[in-house]
Amino acid sequence: MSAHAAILPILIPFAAALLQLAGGGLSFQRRIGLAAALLGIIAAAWLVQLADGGAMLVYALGGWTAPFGIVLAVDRLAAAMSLLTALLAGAALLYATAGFDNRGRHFHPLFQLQIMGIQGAFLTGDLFNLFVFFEVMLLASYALLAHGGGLARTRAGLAYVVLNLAGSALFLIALGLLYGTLGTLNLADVALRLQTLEHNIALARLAGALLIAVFTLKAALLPLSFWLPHAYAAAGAPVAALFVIMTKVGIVAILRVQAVAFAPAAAMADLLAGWLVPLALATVLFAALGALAATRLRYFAAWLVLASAGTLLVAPAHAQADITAAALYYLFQSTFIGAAFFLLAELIAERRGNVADAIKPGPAFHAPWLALGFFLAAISAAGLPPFSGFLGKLMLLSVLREAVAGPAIWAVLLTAGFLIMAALARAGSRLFWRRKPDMLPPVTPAIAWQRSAAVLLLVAAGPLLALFARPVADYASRAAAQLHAPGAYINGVLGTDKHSITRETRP
Amino acid sequence: MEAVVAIAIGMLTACGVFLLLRARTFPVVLGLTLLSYGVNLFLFASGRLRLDAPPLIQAGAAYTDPLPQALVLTAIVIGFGMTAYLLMLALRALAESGDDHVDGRMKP
Amino acid sequence: MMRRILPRPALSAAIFLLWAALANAASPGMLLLGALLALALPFVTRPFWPDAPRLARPGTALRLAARVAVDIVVANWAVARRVAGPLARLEPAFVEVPLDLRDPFVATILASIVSLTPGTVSIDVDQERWVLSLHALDAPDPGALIREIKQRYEVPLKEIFAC
Amino acid sequence: MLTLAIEIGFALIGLAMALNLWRLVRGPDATDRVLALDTLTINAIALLVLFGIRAASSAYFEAALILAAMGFVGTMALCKYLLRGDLIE
Amino acid sequence: MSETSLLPLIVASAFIGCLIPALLARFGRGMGALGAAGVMAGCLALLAPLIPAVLAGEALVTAYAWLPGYGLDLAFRLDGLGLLFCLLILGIGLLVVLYAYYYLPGGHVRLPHPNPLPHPQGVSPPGLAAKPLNPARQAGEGANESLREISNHGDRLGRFYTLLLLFMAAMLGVVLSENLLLLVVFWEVTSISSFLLIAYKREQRESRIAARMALAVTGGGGLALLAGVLLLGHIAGSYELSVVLAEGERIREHSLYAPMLILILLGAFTKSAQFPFHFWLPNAMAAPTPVSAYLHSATMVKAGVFLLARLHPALAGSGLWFWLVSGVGAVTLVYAAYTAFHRYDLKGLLAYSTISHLGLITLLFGLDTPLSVVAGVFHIINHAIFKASLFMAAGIVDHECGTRDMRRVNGLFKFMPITATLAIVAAASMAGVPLLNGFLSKEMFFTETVGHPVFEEMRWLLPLFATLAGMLAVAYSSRFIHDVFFNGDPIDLPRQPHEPPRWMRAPVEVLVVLCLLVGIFPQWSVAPLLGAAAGAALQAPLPAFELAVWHGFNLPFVMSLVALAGGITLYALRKPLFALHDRLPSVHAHIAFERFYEGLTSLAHSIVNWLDNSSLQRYLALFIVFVLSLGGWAWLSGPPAVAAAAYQPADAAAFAALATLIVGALGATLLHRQRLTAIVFASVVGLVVALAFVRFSAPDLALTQLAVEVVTIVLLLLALHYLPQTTPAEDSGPRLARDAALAVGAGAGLGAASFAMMTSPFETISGFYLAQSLPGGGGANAVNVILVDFRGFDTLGEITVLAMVGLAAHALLDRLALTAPGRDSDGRPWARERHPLFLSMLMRPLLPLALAVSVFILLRGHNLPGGGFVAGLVTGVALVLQYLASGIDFAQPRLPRHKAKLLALGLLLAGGTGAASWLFGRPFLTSAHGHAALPLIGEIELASAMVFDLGVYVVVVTVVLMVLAQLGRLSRHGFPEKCGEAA
Amino acid sequence: MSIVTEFTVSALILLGAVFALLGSVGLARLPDFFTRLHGPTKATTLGVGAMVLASALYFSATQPGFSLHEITVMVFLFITAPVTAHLLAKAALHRRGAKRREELK
Ligand code: NA
Ligand code: NA
Repeated sequence: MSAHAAILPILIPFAAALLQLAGGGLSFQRRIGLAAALLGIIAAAWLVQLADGGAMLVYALGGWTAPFGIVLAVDRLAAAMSLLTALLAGAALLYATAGFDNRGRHFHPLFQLQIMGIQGAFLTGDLFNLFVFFEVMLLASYALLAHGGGLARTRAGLAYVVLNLAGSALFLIALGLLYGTLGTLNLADVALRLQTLEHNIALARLAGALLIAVFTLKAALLPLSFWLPHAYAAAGAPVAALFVIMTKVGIVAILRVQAVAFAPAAAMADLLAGWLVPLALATVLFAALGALAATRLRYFAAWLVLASAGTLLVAPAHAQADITAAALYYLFQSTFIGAAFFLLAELIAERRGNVADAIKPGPAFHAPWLALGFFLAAISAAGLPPFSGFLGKLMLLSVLREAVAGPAIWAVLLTAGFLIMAALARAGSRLFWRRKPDMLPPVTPAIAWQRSAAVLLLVAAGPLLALFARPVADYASRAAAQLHAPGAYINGVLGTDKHSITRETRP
Repeated sequence: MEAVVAIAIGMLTACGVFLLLRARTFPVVLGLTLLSYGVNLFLFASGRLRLDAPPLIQAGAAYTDPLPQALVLTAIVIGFGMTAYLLMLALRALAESGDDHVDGRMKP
Repeated sequence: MMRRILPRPALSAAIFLLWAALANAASPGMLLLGALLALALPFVTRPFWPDAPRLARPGTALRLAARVAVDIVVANWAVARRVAGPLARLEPAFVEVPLDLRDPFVATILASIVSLTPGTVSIDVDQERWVLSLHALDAPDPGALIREIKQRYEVPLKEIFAC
Repeated sequence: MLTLAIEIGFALIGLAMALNLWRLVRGPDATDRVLALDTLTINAIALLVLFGIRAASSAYFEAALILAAMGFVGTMALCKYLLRGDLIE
Repeated sequence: MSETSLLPLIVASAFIGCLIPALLARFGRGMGALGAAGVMAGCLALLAPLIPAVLAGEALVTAYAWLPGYGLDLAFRLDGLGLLFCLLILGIGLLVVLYAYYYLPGGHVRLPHPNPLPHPQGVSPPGLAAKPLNPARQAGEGANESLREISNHGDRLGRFYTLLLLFMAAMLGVVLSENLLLLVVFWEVTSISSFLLIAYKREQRESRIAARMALAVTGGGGLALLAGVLLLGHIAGSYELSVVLAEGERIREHSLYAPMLILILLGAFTKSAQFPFHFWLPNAMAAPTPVSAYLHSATMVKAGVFLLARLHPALAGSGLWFWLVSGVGAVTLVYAAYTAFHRYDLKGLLAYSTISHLGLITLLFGLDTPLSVVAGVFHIINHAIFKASLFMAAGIVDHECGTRDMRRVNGLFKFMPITATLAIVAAASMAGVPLLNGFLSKEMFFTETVGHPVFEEMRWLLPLFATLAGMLAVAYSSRFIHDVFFNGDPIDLPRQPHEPPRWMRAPVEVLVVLCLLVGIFPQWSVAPLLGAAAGAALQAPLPAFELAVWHGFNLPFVMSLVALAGGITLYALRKPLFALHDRLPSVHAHIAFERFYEGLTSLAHSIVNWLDNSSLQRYLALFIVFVLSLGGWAWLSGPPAVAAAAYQPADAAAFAALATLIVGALGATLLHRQRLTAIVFASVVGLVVALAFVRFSAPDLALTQLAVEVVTIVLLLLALHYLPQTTPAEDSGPRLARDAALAVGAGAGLGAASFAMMTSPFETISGFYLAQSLPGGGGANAVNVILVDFRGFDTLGEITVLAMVGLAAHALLDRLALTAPGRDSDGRPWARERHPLFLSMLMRPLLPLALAVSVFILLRGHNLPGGGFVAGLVTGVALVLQYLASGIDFAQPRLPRHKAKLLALGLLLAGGTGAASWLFGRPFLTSAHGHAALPLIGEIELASAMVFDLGVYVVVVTVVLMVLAQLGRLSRHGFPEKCGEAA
Repeated sequence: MSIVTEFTVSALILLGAVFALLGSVGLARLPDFFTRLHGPTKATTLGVGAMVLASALYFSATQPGFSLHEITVMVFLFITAPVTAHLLAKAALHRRGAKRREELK
């Protein structure tokens, strides 16, 4: 069975979606969904364990080996992202089963297919297959974004959809160019070909740049980041929570493409140099300003997601194992905390009547556990000790100390951290402390156990990832080391007789 | 022939991009349609142009590159799905805001 | 019994012929498959054609088909000449043909034939008055046209479908 | 002989399609444009058939068949739109 | 268990102990206090066994790995300095717990309540019921609220102790850290917990602002400290103090020394409220007095000077250190003393005096002589003791009088003689009166100012300055004594003051006794601790010094006398001085901070809104600009392409097709405002593209393109029915020009790239597919075999996308109501006939025929152009025609109802064949194919991939139907007006 | 392929092309929509029909077995051409009639 482990994180949600489509009422769909989420977590955890053996897990779909067939190529990074997705999805789904899933049609199958898309994007080793899973992921996200209805969602959805459709077109152009110059679509093979490319270098560079442009759109790099706050803030809380992983899909794609294919090739090595770090830093500052200016908590959460995306985008340009390792830890923790924020925002909003999540004085409400959860999440999000947010920042600052742009990166990350801390203090103070005595809080039922459990799981990630920082960071280091040793990746995917792949010259 | 196809691709892209930048949902959809024609042609062209050599295996025949064709097929179908979705979303925006502006703004 | 297996024999035949043509009558296997489809598809699609008329005179139908085929070529020649010739001499007209038949499907077939053949295009079948409206490219004598259509096509059609 | 006939055929069909295009641009009414589009489609079928004969390949046939079918449906949809606005009611 | 492992245990039990008061508080106020005290006592007990070794000069170090890869370890260190602080933290902490038990409201409630009227004792306030509210809700809510209020109070005291303990734990962590990064961790936790403590009275705006201000300053300083520590660790090669403290030489010579020092000092100065970062501290007095006594005198603000002492061996010894530290300390010392003198608020006076004393300590560390360090450490002790007692005394005054305004509070000696005596003694210590502890360290300071090596030229300057500072200290101390306890009678006090409860005064008594003990018997009481602490701070043998009350009649003693006399004179002249001061403009830090914050926020707001105007058009334009720039740079910076391949000659047909395509594309673009016309033109483009696919040997693509296009047109028309028929002319000229430029750029770019690509040779793997199509995939149509076999996984994903479009149709359009226009764009009413007879009649026989065609296309796809997609679309289109011809009422009931199930079936057929290969131990989607010989029929080729294709077929048909059904239903919800010309 | 076949095929091709062209000439040249409708409806349909027939003949002659599938295209065109014309005419009539009625109001 372990031979098939690599594909389970993709097939489990797919099968669950089929069952959910095939019949049963909402409660049946919930049961299936939660069971699939649990199975998905188990499968992904198993995958992490298998991948941590150090050897690539290569799964040749249809028995067709790379580069001819599509292969799933699972290394430590892919496995970790798979587990992260499964965990996040589990929490978001648990939250959604408390009633959000009933606010529109087909929530459950769409949710499972969204998981399938994200998992596929992380696990596949083929660039066109990556495109397909991007589309699976995106269409599901379009539909989930609209779930629950309302003009705000439609409005944000339009911008999100159109922009991503333009991105998909660009993705195809990039893939066309890549195939048209290298004659292959498998990432390992692309990497291999790039290393020995003699002519068509300019076109290959163009292809690489366009590919990166696509990924930066998903990762919300600054001039392409405006969609994110609107879309994430408009989405329903559990949907937004799941969306947090989607910027990471772009970031991990950049990391992987850069580490495996571009950095080792002389013609491509400078593709991210010079522009990515400044834009990433601008993104961080922009997000920090956005957080400062945010008037609603869910927007605030979205800005936090953007800030963490910008922070992470500092890493790929360096193509350095230690920086990647630190970035991975940061990625893990910022995903959970970002997601927690969206859920908390909704729970808080429900308790504040018409004021909802607006960051202004509202009715007094008594929810000490909610306040505590918000406080813990806020500490993590602001990068304050002792939780994972601080450790992530510490690790990044520490490894970026000697980077070329080190002082600038430090200055921006610290300044942004300061602004976010100030903004969070203000938001928390207004939401929880500043009360309008003449407003009575709405009568809200106790928080359903599914919702509390989901929030607890996500918020607990901050302390837990701090407590177990060493194993997580060590795993991240191993993953980064593996990522930045592309030879092993190429050998793993293509086998040792990779130079005997039959190629023919066309036209 | 390459130049002809390149001009066609450029033309479709330019028209698609121009329409994509309009302020109403309908031209945007139309622009995406044109753009995806251009993109599909481009993706197809990555296997180079070949006349009268369809990839249908017969003895002793010459074939064009089948892989980009398969990719374009996938791209066409996905593009169709996306267009359908966008149109439905545009209708929903129309129903909710009373206007067909891409920013979903309410009809004044 | 026969009716139950072959609710629409003509349709089944058409399907089989279509299949055979598509497959270039290639292999026995394909023809068998065509036969299966000829049996199955009318069943599957029966709800979509609940009130199909019965083909009473297949022979007459074939004869009519042959006549129409010839008429098409002749009509086209006429149209082609007029199109290429001087336009001033054309006398286009809207014409109404009162119908004797009362079946909508058969009326449709008549309208189709009329569109394909003598320099006319059907525009409307009025099911209240049972009148077929036409546009003629060049109709110096509308009365003759009406007579010709009724004689040449409507009468055989009424026979064929026994209506 | 056949080659020549095919070449002449191409030229005539090409001319026909140019005329269709002219009508398409010219209009004046939507019905004229739809009719021009429909005719263009049918002429394209002829073009495909000619290509098939020239290449001695039957691989063009399916395209011709589908083109005929799809051209028809497209025209129907446009007509229905012009008549009722609502295609499906 | 070894002794050193007690260190982490102390910190851990402090952190875990935080929870105890919160848990115990529900059993009563006393239990909470008891719990807190218990935790502190427990920590002290754990500390006790270590004291002898530390006093003997040992440094106990222990370490556990936390994040070793990044130098962050749970490494603890207990040396003299740490011990001193531990004792201060725990000792004063215990006193504060006791004090707070009496100070914080219990029997009488002073806490404002969310409701406008405070209503003690769980009685529903009458004012609430008078409000015009929903009465039903009111009844339940009112009672509920008051219950909640009671429990709130219990909770709040529990919470108070919890936060206090949290703060204490963090403080212990700071002073016990061996690892500098760990120190930063605890450092920031003190900022966070003090934020919560300052905001304890969260209903008051001043409290909230003060808390945020404190967090901004100290937390921000913490970020600087983090940066500095990271640099320091980099320079020293380790974050362990044992290493860092021994590397002073190398550190000072490193090129990063200056930035590192500045960053670390930023951390220290902000925490210790040094000028110009001092402003948060007076505002933090919004906190309850126990908090002020603990945080703002004894502990947290001392963290900054602790850090100066801690890192002294590593950082000090440079000119930069001297000038920065002593300069900032000196300015703070005098400025704050001056300000303290002019305060009316009792706590304000104490706050500024605290700042001043912190300045003094900073100055001492800055002077950077061994003895000045000793003096600095000594003053830390002394200040903690007398200032804590003074804060508590001030709290008692506040508690008893209901105000701390010194203009109203007068002559309290009559009302509370014991408390007054205690406060007077403590204040005298603050003033530096002999026989009290404050005198000793101040005299050491004076001694150090005399003959400091740096000021060789102007040896009088430093002593003069010190004397001036001493005078100011005496002046405000005098004011504290005279203005509160004497100076006539109290004016209009809210309460009648008297002595506080016995045990509330006890902490003050203890501290004042300590003042005296240290002041009179320094050698006996404090010398061992001071020696150990100073030794740890210096990391060098202690200088010779003598702790004695009397050092003879020397210059420092003269300076003390001058300061005393001058200070009292100053106080005597207070009235003109105050009048002068009142004329100076005053700055209220919390207002300024809030203004600054609001300004920053609105600046952020305008920047964000300026960049992001919520316009999709801008997003897209930026995206295109970004792509063009990045792509252009990447391409042009590479070596120029070498076009090597022979071109395919273009024939007349190609040019004609190009011309047609351009007409179609330009027509659609230029006429896009007439939407229907644009659709017609766009269809021309689709037609040409399909023809091009045929021409370039891609029949499958042509089929798919044609089928997709017609469905797309149907969808566009369906949508256009509801959308406006024309696009308004709303784009400005510059906008159009910009978009045209972007369009031309994109078109030219992609066109050029495609030309370069097509004309250059490349090596491809695609020969494999052609070679393996028949033997490996069992099909002659290589494209189809790729789709269903070699790359079947893509196809699975693709039909998943399609399936979701179907689901989204339900999800998006369900219950959506759209009003269809009753007339077309030219204002005509629609035709009356809903379903043209001709069409509906003809479509009936056509359906089975079309189905036969689609089955044919499906079956042959594996070998010839066709396959599941095209077949599915043909079937879909045939069914679309049924909708078109006969309407939804006719078609819908005749089609399968459970479309979601059909989708599942299709996906299952495709995915299930994939999973079936598992049964044979093969990977997902492994296909099988073979020849079956059937009687009569002969040999036919079967491939499992055909089942996969069938799944594709089912999904495509279903999705087309789902989308159409939903779009077709829209008008149902619209107005009934739409019924043709009759209307 | 025999000369006779080749001639027949060539003739059918030319005939078809001429008819198709004439249909399109009509579409371009005739003065109003209803007269324009006739050309494509008949001439073009027949022209394409002739070409399809040529193809059937050609492939039947040059390749093993009959080539009948082209016939399906022809039959389809002949079935659909009247429907197209009918509905277009209906649409045109409606657009004029409705406009005229509007003007009268
Ligand atoms: Na006629
Ligand atoms: Na016709």
